[in-house]
This record gives sequence, C-alpha cells and structure tokens, in this order.
Amino acid sequence: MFRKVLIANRGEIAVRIIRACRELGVRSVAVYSTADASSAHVELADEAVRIGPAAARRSYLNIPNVIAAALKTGAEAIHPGYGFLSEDPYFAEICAENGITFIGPPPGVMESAGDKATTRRLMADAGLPLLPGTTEPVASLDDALAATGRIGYPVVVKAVAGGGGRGIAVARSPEALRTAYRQTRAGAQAVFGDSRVYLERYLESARHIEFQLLADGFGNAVHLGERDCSVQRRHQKLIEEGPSSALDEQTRTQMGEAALRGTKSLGYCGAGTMEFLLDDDGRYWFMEMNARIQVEHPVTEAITGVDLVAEQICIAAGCRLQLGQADVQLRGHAVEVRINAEDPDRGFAPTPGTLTEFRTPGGPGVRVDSHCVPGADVSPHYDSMIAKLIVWASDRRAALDRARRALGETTVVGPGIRTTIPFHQRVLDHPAFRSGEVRTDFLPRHLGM
Amino acid sequence: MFRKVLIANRGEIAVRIIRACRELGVRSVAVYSTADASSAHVELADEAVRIGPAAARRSYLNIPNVIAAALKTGAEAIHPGYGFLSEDPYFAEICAENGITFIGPPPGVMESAGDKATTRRLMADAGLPLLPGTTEPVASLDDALAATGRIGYPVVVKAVAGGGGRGIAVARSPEALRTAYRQTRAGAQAVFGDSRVYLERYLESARHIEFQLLADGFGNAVHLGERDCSVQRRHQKLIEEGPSSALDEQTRTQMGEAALRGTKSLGYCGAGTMEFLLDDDGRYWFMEMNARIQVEHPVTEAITGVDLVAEQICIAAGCRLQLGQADVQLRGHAVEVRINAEDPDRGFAPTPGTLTEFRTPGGPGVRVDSHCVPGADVSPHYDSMIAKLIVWASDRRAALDRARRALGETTVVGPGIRTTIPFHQRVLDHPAFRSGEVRTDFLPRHLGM
Amino acid sequence: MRDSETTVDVAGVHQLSSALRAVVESLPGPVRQVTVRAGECSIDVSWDAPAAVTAPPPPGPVLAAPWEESPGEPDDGTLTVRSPLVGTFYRGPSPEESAFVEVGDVVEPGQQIALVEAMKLFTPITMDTRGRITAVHVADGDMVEYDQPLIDYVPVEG
Amino acid sequence: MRDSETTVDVAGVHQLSSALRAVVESLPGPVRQVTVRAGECSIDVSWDAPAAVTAPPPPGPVLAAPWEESPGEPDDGTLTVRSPLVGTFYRGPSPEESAFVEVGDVVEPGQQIALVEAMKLFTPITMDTRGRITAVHVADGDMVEYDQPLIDYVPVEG
Repeated sequence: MFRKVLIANRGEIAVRIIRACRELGVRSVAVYSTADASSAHVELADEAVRIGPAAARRSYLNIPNVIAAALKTGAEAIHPGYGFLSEDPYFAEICAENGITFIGPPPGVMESAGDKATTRRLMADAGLPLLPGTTEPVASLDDALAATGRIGYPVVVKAVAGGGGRGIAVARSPEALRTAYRQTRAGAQAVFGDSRVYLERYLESARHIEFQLLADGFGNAVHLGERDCSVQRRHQKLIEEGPSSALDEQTRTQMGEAALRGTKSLGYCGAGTMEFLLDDDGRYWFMEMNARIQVEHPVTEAITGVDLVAEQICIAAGCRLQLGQADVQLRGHAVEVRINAEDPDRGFAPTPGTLTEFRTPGGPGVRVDSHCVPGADVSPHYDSMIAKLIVWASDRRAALDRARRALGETTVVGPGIRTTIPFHQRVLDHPAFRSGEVRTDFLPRHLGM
Repeated sequence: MFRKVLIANRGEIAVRIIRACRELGVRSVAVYSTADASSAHVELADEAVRIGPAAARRSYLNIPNVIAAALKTGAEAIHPGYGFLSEDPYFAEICAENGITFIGPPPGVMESAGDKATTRRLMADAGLPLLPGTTEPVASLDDALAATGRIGYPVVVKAVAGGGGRGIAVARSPEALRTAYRQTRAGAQAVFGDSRVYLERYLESARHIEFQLLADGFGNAVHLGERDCSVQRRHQKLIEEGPSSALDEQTRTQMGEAALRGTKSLGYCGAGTMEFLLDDDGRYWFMEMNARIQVEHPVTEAITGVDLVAEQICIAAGCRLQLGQADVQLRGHAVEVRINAEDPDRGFAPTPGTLTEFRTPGGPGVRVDSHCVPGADVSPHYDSMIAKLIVWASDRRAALDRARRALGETTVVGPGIRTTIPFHQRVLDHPAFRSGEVRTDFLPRHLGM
Repeated sequence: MRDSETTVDVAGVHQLSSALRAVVESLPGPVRQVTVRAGECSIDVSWDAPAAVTAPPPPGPVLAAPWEESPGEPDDGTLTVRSPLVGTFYRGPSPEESAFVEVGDVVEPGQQIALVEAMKLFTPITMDTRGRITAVHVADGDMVEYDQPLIDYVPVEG
Repeated sequence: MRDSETTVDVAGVHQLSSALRAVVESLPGPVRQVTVRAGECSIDVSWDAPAAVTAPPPPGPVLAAPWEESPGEPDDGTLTVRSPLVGTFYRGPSPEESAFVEVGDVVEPGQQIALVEAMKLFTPITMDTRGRITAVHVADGDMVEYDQPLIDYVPVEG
C-alpha cells in the first residue's frame, strides 16, 4: 500500500478521497488554489501544497505544479478525482514518467475510453449493442447528411473527445443537422482541441442506466450493479438512484455481463462506469465508458457496501481484487441528489456566495458528502456543488420518503445563494417520479423545464 | 397507521422518532420544557407543546401534562423513547385509559419485564440459562448471607425494580455484602420506591451480549442479531458494536432462539432487547429484558438495514411484522460511540455549557444522531449526550478505522465543555480492543479507569 | 453514580454564563460593565476596553410557538398570570354561566379568574394580589401550554 | 456522599474556578474584572492589564503551511518576490557556485536572484525593479509552493 497519496482535486471529492486515505492508513497531500486556502480538503489532509491562483487552468489543471507538489512531498501516487485531470491520458503519462502512480486506468486505456469513436469500435467487436450510427468520425457535412439516410432522425452529433454530456447536439432535420454539425465541430475544437464528430441515432425518451465496474491488474473484474440517472437536464445528471426500477434480474445480469465483456476488451483496470440507454422495448445500447470515479458513486456504495474509492486506491497499489461477482449483493435502494448553489427558477444559473448557515441532515440511512462548513465560500471559479445527499432505505418508496425528510432538514443560507433543494423536492413529490416512470425527457415532459 | 404521534422525550431520541414519523407520513408533536424551548426536537416536529419547567420531574415526567398535550393536539399515540416514562407501566395504563396508544409493550408485559425477579422466574421456566442466584427477592440480610453459600462470591445485589446498570452493587465478601445489601435496598427505595433486591453470581469478566427483538401483536417475532456492549464504565455502556466478535454462527443462532423463546413467554409485543452475559467458556446467561428502544439501536439498524423505530410505530399501529427470520441478514460491522459532554479525566463528570462550535463527520458509512447544533446548550438538567456516532464498514477492522477517521473530523467546542471523544480514540487505538478481546472489565484492566 | 458531588451550583453558574453572553451579544454597542444574578448565583464583569460585540447569530427557523416567547413585563406595571399546566382554558365555570372576570374588573387576592382542565381535573386559576384585569389572551375552550400568558392585570392599591 | 466534611468549601471554590475560566473564555474582548458567585462561594478577580484571552482551541489538524499566510506588506517599503510555481528553490546556479544574491546586495531590474526547479525545468527568478535585498526566506534546496514569499527587497532609486 502507498504511504502517501496526493489528491489532485478540490471540493467534496477531494474530501472523499482524503477520508478513504485516512481509513486505509495512507497519508494524504492536498493541493489547493489561492481561492481554496481555507477549504475543507486543505484542513483535513495531512499536508497541503498551494499550487496556483484561483483559475483552475493555472492551479488544478497545472500539471507541472501538481507533479512538483507530489515529487516534493514524496507522494507515491496521485488520485485525480473526477473532472480536472481525471481523464487526461497525457497527465497519466507524465505521472508514470515521474515514477508516480496515477490512480486510474493505464494511459492507453484512458485514451481509448476518451476517444468515443475508438470505444464504439471496440465495443462493437466485443458484441455490445450500439445504436445505429457511424463507427468512424464523419469526414464532412455531406457524409453526415448521407449517413442519416441509414440512421434516420433524430440524430445526435457527438464530439469524439466529448463525454459526460458535453460536446453533443441533437438534430431532428437536415437543416438542424447542418447547424448541429458546424456548432459541435467548432465547440469541440475550442474545448477539446479535436474537432472530430460522429453521428448516432438519438432516443428522445430512454432510461440512462450505467453499470459500476471494478477491474484489477490481474484480469479480475466485477460489476456492482447499476445506477439509474434518467433525471437529467441538458444531458447533465441531477438525481441518481439504484437499483433501477426498469431492470429485472435477468436484464441486470445480461447488461452486467455485457459491461464486463466490454471492460475486459478495453484492458481496463481500476474503477469505471459503462453507460447504456434502455429503450421502451427493453433493449439496451452502449453509450460510453467513463474512466474515472463518478459523482454518483455513493449510490453504488450504499447498495453494495463496497468502498469504491478505497478499492481504486488498493487496485492502483497493485492489490488483487478481493471481491468476486458472487460477493456483490445488492441491498435496498439508494438515491443521490446534488445540492448545488444554482437557481432552478433561473435556468440553474450558479449563485456563488458565502454560506452564513449550513446544516446537514442526519439519522438513519443518510450520508452527506460535502466540503462546505458554515462560513465557507461557494466560489464562482469552480463548480457549484455544495453537497451530495445520499439516502438508503430498504426499498425505493422508503428511500424517496427518507430523501424528502432529509432535504427538509437541510439548511443552506447565504446572501444571494439559491440551491437545487426546492427542485429536488418537486421531483421527489412528483407522481411520475414516485411511480418510477422516469426517462431522460422527464424534465421537459413533467416539469416543463 | 397513526395520523399523529406525540413524542414524550427530548434530545437525540426525540429527533430520531420525529424523523421516523416524517418518513412514515405521520405528523409529530414535540413536548418540551422551558429549558428546551429552542431545542432541535421542538424545531423539527410539526407541532410543539410546552409542558413544564426545566426540571424533568415537572416536565418530561409530568404525566398529566404529557397526556393533556396528547389529548389537546389529537395525537393518537405516544412514543416514550428511552428513559423518562419509557418503562413506566403506570404511564402506559394512563395512556390506554385516555384512548392513546402507548408505543411499547402492553402494561402487563412492561411490569413483568421491569420486575427482575418475575422475569428471572419466567425465563427459568422458558429454559433460559440463569446465573446462580435467588429466584425470589431475599427477605433479609441473613437470607442473603445464607444464599451466598449456594451462589458463592463474588455476588451482585440487584434491585428488583432496577435495570440498565442502575441499582446494583457487587460484593466479594460477607462484610461487603452487608454494606451492599443495605445500600442497594436504601437506594432502590429512594429511587424506585421498591426496596426489594435479589442476588446473583457476579462474573468479573464477561461479554455483554444483547439481542434485538421485534414482536408484533399476532404472535410473530424475529431477532435481529446481537450487539456487543462490553466496553462499560460502572455498568454504563460506552461503546457498542455488532456483530460480536465472540459469537460464531452456531452460538448466535442458539442465543437468538433462546431470546425469541423468552420473548414469547413474556407475551412481548414491540421492540425489545434481551441482555446476556457470555463467559470465557462460551456459556451464556440471561441477564434482563429491556422493554424499550435502546440508545444503541442504530448498531442493529446499520447491520440489518431494518428501521427499528419505524417498526415500533407500525407494530403499535396494529400492523403485522413484514420481516421473517430468514429476511434478517447481517451485513458488515457497525460501531456506535456516545459523544457525551463529560470529562474522561475527571471521572466522566458532566461538563454542561454552550456549543460554540459543533461539526459532525460525513462521508461513507457514517451516521450521526444528534439534537445539537452550533449555539445549542448542553443543559445540566438532562443527560450529557451530545451525539451518537455510528459507523458501518464491511468488516470490524474497517469499521474501527472508519470510527477513528470520523471522530477525528468531529469538532465540539464550548466554554468549559469536554467530551468523551479522546476517551473513544484511546479505546479505538488500544490493541486489546482492536483484537476484539473485550470484556466488561476492559476499562479497569486496560485503561486503569 | 457520580465520583464527586457538586457542592456549589456550578451548573447554575454555567447557565448564568451563557445567559451573560447572550445579554452582551444582544445589546447594541460595546458594554463596559454587566452583572447577572439568579437566586444564589451571580456574575459580575467589567471590561477594560469596551467589549467587542459579536453579532448575534441568526435566529434560525421560527419556532411554531402560538404565543409570544417571554414577552417580558412592559414598563406600565402590567403583570401576567401564566398557565401552571397544560390543558383547556375556560373563562367561566360552564358554557351557560358568565365569565369569572372581564377586562376592567377589579379582582381580589384569592379570587378565581379562570379554569384550566386536563384529564377531567379542573384547576382554578386565582389572583395573588388585588388588580384590574387589562387583557385576556386566550379564548374560551382553547388549549394552553405550560407557562402560556393567560390574563394581564395592573395591581391596584387595596 | 462525601468521605469527609470540610469546614470551608475548598472543593466548591475549585469548581467555581473552572466556571470562572469558562466565563472569561466565553466573553468577547479583554476583561478587566470578574466576580462569580454561587451560594456561599465566590471568586473575585481583577487584572492589571486586561485579561489575556485564552487562545481559541486548535482548529483541528494543523495545516502544514511552512510560511506565513498573506503576511501583507510591511509599512517600511519592503517588497517581496514570490514563487510563481511549485518546485525546489536554489540560491545559486549549482552547489559549487556562490549564491545569485546576498542580503545587502543592490540588484538591477532583470537580474536573476534565484532559481526554482520543477520536473527538471529551471525557472529563473528575476527582479522587476532595482532594489536592495533585505531577506531570503527559503533555504537552498527547500521546496516552495505557489505564491510563497522568497526574497524581500527595498526599492532603490536608480
């Protein structure tokens, strides 16, 4: 096991990783920007190194400073969390060159998983069902328009380098496709430095089902059941739960086995997530592979009892996976809601500010992951997450009742700060959500959002 | 199900019960003393009624005011929590006379369970192993001295009306027995209004193992595994965990079946706990039956996933127990530590005061049950509990590491306030505790306390 | 069982200490000298420089109290009779009969002015001193809590 | 129950003493004079200078910050050169050679005064303006963080 791990992240996920390190007896090194000098991850870690000014590009994304901090503090490994450097194969390579273990998959695997076109090809070879689309990036607008003859409308244009709902646009007609093609290419070039795009049939209404996976460096891999993340706004997840009310045991087994097959064909190692869409006929389609720990990982932790971050660290340290597939038993139901400093009434616009009051819920089946304390700043420089609230109960109905109860106990007050709490309460009270009939079009269809 | 329940208690257990009510869709009524006017249970409940001044005898133990509050607010049931009126058969009777459901066993059963001599006789009849002792209360000091001829020393003098470690004294010689006999009788008369005492062989070093039970009004009963509460100070529990590292599956099954047999022979209904001592030869002995929800119930909730307070309310509402014995599956390991405003360096003397800072831990496997918030007063009028910290992990070692991590994140600051946190950290770090070799003499033997 | 019995009312001093801080925090402007006393306990503090005042913490969610919390005695000499128990408040001996008192009445010490019923036990509410009734805060048949203000009066010289 | 009765309540005074300390710690600002009383016992203290307020309890794990957080610029015109990156600080081009600057040296704009190395890249630290070196905060070979004060100087007219 490592003696010391550097956490190249901030916010709740940095706190989450520091907690895992402490429980494993591993020393933790926080890195922080000037804006985060009094942040919880700095306070909780055993050591802390300032790496740059507030702007993420000059601090949390500043590879030389992160690496220098690891070398100087003697950290043997770096955990990148999610976002920032977590899916950057170049960063993983630099870690390796400096003799530092990157806690994640090997750089080559990250590159394959990050290139959506490559992944699609590999998954097709592994026999995973893919939505009709182009297996290669489209070379021109004419090629794109021609491909729709085979694929049909609506169609989604996706950046090869995108992922997590970024770099995608839906087109329902040839005119719309012209615009979507141009815009997605331009945006992908600007954001990812890679303008390649591919096309895929778009499902207007489907379930977003993702399988959590763990694979070690010895060829062992297990899946830990699924999360249903169908409540989305503009392809961004807002509420996640598990198990999905849409899967029976047989479908779960089939999809889990497919996910494992795909994972192994990538040569995957570490924690990862395979995302699928499930259509109304019960058919599932591979979407993408996420080569990182995800925001919603606690849902899986709650229903399986497995500490995913501890497993990530152990796998990276070269330990053999102790879990077999038969050891993974799903129990009860879990729901995660993201409490963000955003105004649901103004298009979820971020509302940064200082928390004058911050009280989190407690009691049975309630977990809060947060880096915030009373007096903390929700900085405009970073994402607007204040806390993740995860509840567990013996069944879905009890879990939703518990989530409602826990949200009612949550107090977040600060000048100008609005939160997503009222939005979550609306969803939790909605008959369609309670019935479990939730698809990716839930917000426009049921809440007019 | 009830529409409205009154909670005749305060502190963390009142909050716990209000949470259960809210999740069940039941309205809650808090009662409070003048000292608790701004306490969390008052704030969280749907309604609140002031029932008296700070002194518990004139507020939380004031039966007419509690009953009047229930009648006037239209509460159909009263949950007594633990302590206060929870084991008072007279209060349960008055509830019945006023058409209010007492959430607990029927008054007759409470009386039997509260009378230690009666319980001993009933348990002996049901075939439960009892330590050598007097089956009837001893009539005189001479009788007591004579009985030790058969029982042997050390012997413990117990008040018939006692329980939970109150009203007991150990004697290791005839001289000590004279004192113990007189003092226990006098104390029992003063505290319980009942001077009867009985004798029992005293085990200097044993495991305190208790089984959690649920029984409905239709003859169905299950046990939910055991809790090990061997870390005690003067017969008061300080740390509780489950499962016990001293039980193998066979012993667990045997003891669980014995506990169920005893429960049924009492005609028990509701949630209850049967306490045993386990000696070094692996023999177990019935100690007492607790006819209430206990402080340490979250340990069982963590390893079974069953919401015991919700079950209590459902059983009292006349619902059938939905759980069969086969549905009760123990998973992982849980530990509870009581964070009290007490100074471990000065004999655990209470240190009341105002909390200027209060920060609870979060993250995976951590549950906090507390009525405290920053600015709250830890009142000298009531018990000194600030919070219960319950952690769960996949095995005992991980649970202890997690408990240590979580205690390290806990901040309790106030003028003059000291807490039991440093004590718990000492125990958690102690090799004997970590090895699982913990008996009721742990504190004197290993910590010199 | 305690190791040591408390010989002085330390708990009382602690309570007084938090009350003292609340007093200091609740007052506008820096204070120089404060004395608080309750029964046997008292605390007396003076500052060298005026105490830097910490802003009082926000009061948090509002308590669902149906009556004014510790309204304090106004300066005009009005006193308040409060409920000694939880129950139903009655202004008269029965619905058919008139109220024990009306606003403006002058009432003698020991005279009954209301009735609180709980568990079929009727507790008479009586005057300690002679006074003129100035307000009745509770309607006939309403529930009252412990310590809830029932009736205001102004003492009247005998 | 006590083993022995004392004629004066020394234990009570001891208990009151800790209550007194709690009172002082809970109050804002330095106090000059405090009296606490509980029943028969009382303590009366006055300070010559205002009471040194007890330091607040340590704020959890100590941050391993090797340098003063935002020390601010002192009033004497001293300016500070801070590290623009994370790395190892070197005072000279190599261990064999002498330091770029010593305290007391007057240095010209653009002149190199130190070196920070990270990932085998050497970043020269240079002066913006003419100045006299007044302090070097970091030892040769020590790690520096982003924004850490490296060298102080006082501007000197050209």
